[in-house]
Amino acid sequence: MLVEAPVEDKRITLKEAAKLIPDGAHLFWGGFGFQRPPMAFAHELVRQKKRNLTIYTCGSEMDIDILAGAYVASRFELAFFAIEGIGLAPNIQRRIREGAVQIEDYTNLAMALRFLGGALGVPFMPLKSMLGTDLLTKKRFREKKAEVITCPFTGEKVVLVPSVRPDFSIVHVSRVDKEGNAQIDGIKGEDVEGARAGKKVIVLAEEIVDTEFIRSQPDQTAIPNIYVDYVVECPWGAYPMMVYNYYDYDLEHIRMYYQQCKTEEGWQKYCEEYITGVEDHMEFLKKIGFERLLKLRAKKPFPY
Amino acid sequence: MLVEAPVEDKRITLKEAAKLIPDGAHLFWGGFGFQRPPMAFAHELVRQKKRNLTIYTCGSEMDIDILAGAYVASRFELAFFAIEGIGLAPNIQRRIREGAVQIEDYTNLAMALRFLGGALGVPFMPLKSMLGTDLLTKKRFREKKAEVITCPFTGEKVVLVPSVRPDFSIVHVSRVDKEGNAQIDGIKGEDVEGARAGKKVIVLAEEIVDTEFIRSQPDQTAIPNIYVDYVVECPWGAYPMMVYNYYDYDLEHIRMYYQQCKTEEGWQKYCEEYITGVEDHMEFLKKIGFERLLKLRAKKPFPY
Amino acid sequence: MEKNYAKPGEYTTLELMAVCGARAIKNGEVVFVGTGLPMIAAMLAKRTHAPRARIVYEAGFIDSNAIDIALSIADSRLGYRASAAIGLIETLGLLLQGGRVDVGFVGAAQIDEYGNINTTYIGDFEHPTVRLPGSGGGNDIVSSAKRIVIIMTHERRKMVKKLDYLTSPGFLTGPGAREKAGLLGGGPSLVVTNLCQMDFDPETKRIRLATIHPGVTLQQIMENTGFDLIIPEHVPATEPPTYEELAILRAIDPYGIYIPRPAQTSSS
Amino acid sequence: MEKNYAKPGEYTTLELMAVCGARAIKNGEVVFVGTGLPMIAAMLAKRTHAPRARIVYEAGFIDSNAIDIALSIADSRLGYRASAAIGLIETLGLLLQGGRVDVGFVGAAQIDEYGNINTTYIGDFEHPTVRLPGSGGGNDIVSSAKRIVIIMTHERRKMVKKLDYLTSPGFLTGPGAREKAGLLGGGPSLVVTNLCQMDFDPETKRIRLATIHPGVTLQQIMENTGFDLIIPEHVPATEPPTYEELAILRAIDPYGIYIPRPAQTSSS
Repeated sequence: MLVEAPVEDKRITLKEAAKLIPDGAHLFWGGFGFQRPPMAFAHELVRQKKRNLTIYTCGSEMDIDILAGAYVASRFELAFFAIEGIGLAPNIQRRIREGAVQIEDYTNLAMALRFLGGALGVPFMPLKSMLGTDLLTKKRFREKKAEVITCPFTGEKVVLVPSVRPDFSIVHVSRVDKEGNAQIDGIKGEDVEGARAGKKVIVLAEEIVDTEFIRSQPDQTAIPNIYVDYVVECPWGAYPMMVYNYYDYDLEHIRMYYQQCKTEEGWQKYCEEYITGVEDHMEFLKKIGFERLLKLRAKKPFPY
Repeated sequence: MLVEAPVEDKRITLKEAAKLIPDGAHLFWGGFGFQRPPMAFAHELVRQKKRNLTIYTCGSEMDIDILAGAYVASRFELAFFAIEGIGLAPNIQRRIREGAVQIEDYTNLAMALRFLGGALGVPFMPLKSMLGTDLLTKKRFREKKAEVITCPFTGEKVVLVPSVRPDFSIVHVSRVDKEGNAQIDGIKGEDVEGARAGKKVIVLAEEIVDTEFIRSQPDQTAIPNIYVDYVVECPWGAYPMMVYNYYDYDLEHIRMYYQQCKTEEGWQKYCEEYITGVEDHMEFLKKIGFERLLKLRAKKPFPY
Repeated sequence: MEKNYAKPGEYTTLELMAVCGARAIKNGEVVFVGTGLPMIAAMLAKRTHAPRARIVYEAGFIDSNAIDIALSIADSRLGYRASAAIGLIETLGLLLQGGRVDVGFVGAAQIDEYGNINTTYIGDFEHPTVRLPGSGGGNDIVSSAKRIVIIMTHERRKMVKKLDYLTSPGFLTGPGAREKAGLLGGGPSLVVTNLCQMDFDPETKRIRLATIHPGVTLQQIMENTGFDLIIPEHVPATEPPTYEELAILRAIDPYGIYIPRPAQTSSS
Repeated sequence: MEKNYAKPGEYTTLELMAVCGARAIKNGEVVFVGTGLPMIAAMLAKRTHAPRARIVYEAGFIDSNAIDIALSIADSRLGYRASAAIGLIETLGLLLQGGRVDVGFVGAAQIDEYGNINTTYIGDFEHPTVRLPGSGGGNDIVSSAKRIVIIMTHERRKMVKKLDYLTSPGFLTGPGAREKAGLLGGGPSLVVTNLCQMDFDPETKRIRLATIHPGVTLQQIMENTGFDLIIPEHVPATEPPTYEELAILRAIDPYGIYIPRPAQTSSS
């Protein structure tokens, strides 16, 4: 007598997913450092010529440098950006000097808690960082950046940071079923909180798996379907960065990007060659080359 | 040249663990409902005649009813107690009438956030429950139970609940290595937060596993060794309640307990027979009987 | 397709209450339930008109597809084919307070005419007669779910003018009071008892009779209600269970853990 | 056992700095590091005098036992034989702000005489010359770890009287200022540069010269310091690396990713 629920299919293409983002939208941007950045999604936003986005993230790298370089994002609330271990993010530097990009600075913990607060439905979260520093007092575009209150229980000073509920959360995960139940291998960075903060949530994944696989081990689910609106299958979607248990970063490509983007002309050339000059993510991967990608695959038992 | 770190051995016996708890201590009490309560630890506290403990938990059942019945705990800050699906907790009822037990009432979310706040090192956490109700205003023994503030960002009302940093956290988990890295199968209840809230943390586990097993899958660790002070191997330590993937509850025993404890005499008889009258946890298990325990083992693919 | 309703005597009151609860769930909704009748109601809904309803249990089970009856909301049975098994902050904080729960089911030892709920004390706070289990997640659910279904026994001492203790917020003192208090959720929308179903008057936020169970009289309801119940001019009878609903219901709880079988409860 | 120190020319300044960093870690301590020199220092400490040190990387790797050099703090390499791989709130919130981190390593683009740190802007806030990476977890680490080791290059434009932007709190304006601000951690305890090691005067909380690296003159240090450095009467020379430390160090970073090999850097 049991009527089995038809599984809801939330799959769309990368192109369709990027089309959902209107100019001026506010986005939680997933991944942390070199780990699982939504690189393919950044490329597609550039291809579709999105403008004036506000990006919320803890620490991001080449992915948001591309968004700044292509004038897709004009505002960032974040804690850190660079091409870690290599140098400063070249495009963001240039766009800041031009006045095309503004940064509101927080700490990594403050940003992660702002996402948790948004996800929890409370308007702020307390923390003990930022006290006594310019992070508390110097503001770019937010009317209220942080407030210091006296704890009604202990009398100590506590910083309140405003919660974030962006229009969209964009996260790249290990695997997901078509209903949107996502697993994330290795570190989660701030993606667990960030994926729950957005009003709409787009999950990109290295692979789509059967829902019975997910449901046979429910304690492995990092993002349950209830939070998720759209699912995009996107293998090698973080390339040239890394995905735990899937593939390593392509250091040669990252270094080439860094060197080339030191000049505006170099960046334009990179963008034309690897982003706007290719039809879609699959064409980008083909351009990189199958053989090169295969060499980057994680070698068990190492997750890289 | 690599000098391998000698693995720190935090193992002690259940008896030694209970001896660490002084009379009057404040304890986070793990497990939720019928899932993974530190039942064996409750028994040992009774055997060692501990007195005047304050227990912090979300919702607990037969385990804390035993602590109240034996006059081990005199104060509780919690959200719920009962023998779920069966009836009211018989001993706590009686001890409240006697004046031997006092309860400070919160909600499940409030208690879980109080543990998170304690673990995070902030003196309070914000929430949107308790507003407009007697939970906010009626107090038993706390000087300050909760405070309503106006959010400096949105102007809305927010409840602040005081964080908890108890002297000890007591949690019963699936498995742990001797350094204290613990895995928890299935739901975590409030144990992830509670295990990080205590000044000292005692982890009881169904089994001790090799540290290399833990380290081969670091994303499965629910409680890393840094938080943990003592480890106790304690198979069937939640009996007659349940442990996900390990064993089901013994409904017959729970019902017997409930019926018998409706009277003080019945409770004294139960306590003498199953707790104070047996030497230790192993003798208790032998009294229950190997055959009976084996029948309760989880039957794959079911976690019960 | 015409519905094939069971006749009086072919179902128990508890079965009718479970069916009423199930019908309050729409397909695709996120439903927050506890053990007991609400669990049975949600399982019934998923097996009839709302296969895509996603059942959340506060212990941490999300989108549960349990096939066995659980005694505890933390019962491992609820993990069967769930989307996720996490913890309390996930369910009560991120899902519920985060605004993603459509309907929450709760019980009550007492309610008043604004749907405020007591599950903590009977008697005076300083010297109570009975200490009840407390809020648990009840206050959290009633504070933040978009709407609330209350399932309880209809007795005069339970439907009271003034609560002994206000555990979970209905409409508090009336229109606008929830908003003023800062509450996020929509408040109570339905009360299912053994005598009738009641909803809330949109103007006054007071409890209003909605449907009367087959075989029950208005007189009976009024005698068992301690506050002034709003009684509209026309009150329809509660739609009885269909044979299909009954068959599924009895398959869900074959041993009668929460709903004793008709044969076992001939007095009902 | 007598220590077998390397002679000048047998090691580079970066190697000496890594060794100084490693020696600042005690066995059993919880150490919060980022990529670069601090990572190498922590790995060296674990392989020499502090095998039970537990290294935490803010991305979520806890008690890491990496055998390969990572480029990013989120690098999968850091997950090798870790106790746990979780996330930012775990490391920066529960471990660090929760009071469980003994020593945190950070870099700095500028520091002032109270050990306050700038990693955000060079130049005026309204019209900066260079935009640096920002706080990342730096402010969190410096706010809440029990003590802080700063590793940086010793240049006059970096050791300044007044910071262009105060990103992470040293002793702020002096004794008592951290406590007054509400900060939890112990503040900076050691500054390791390419010229010397500096600590903080317990009375005034100002930076004080502690040891001078072999071959460096006091004159050189003063010329490269933009604030008034406290100089005690007797300043010992920095203990050079031992041959054992150097061998392990070079095995940790065999390709010279963070510490170019002596042969490659004959000018240093």
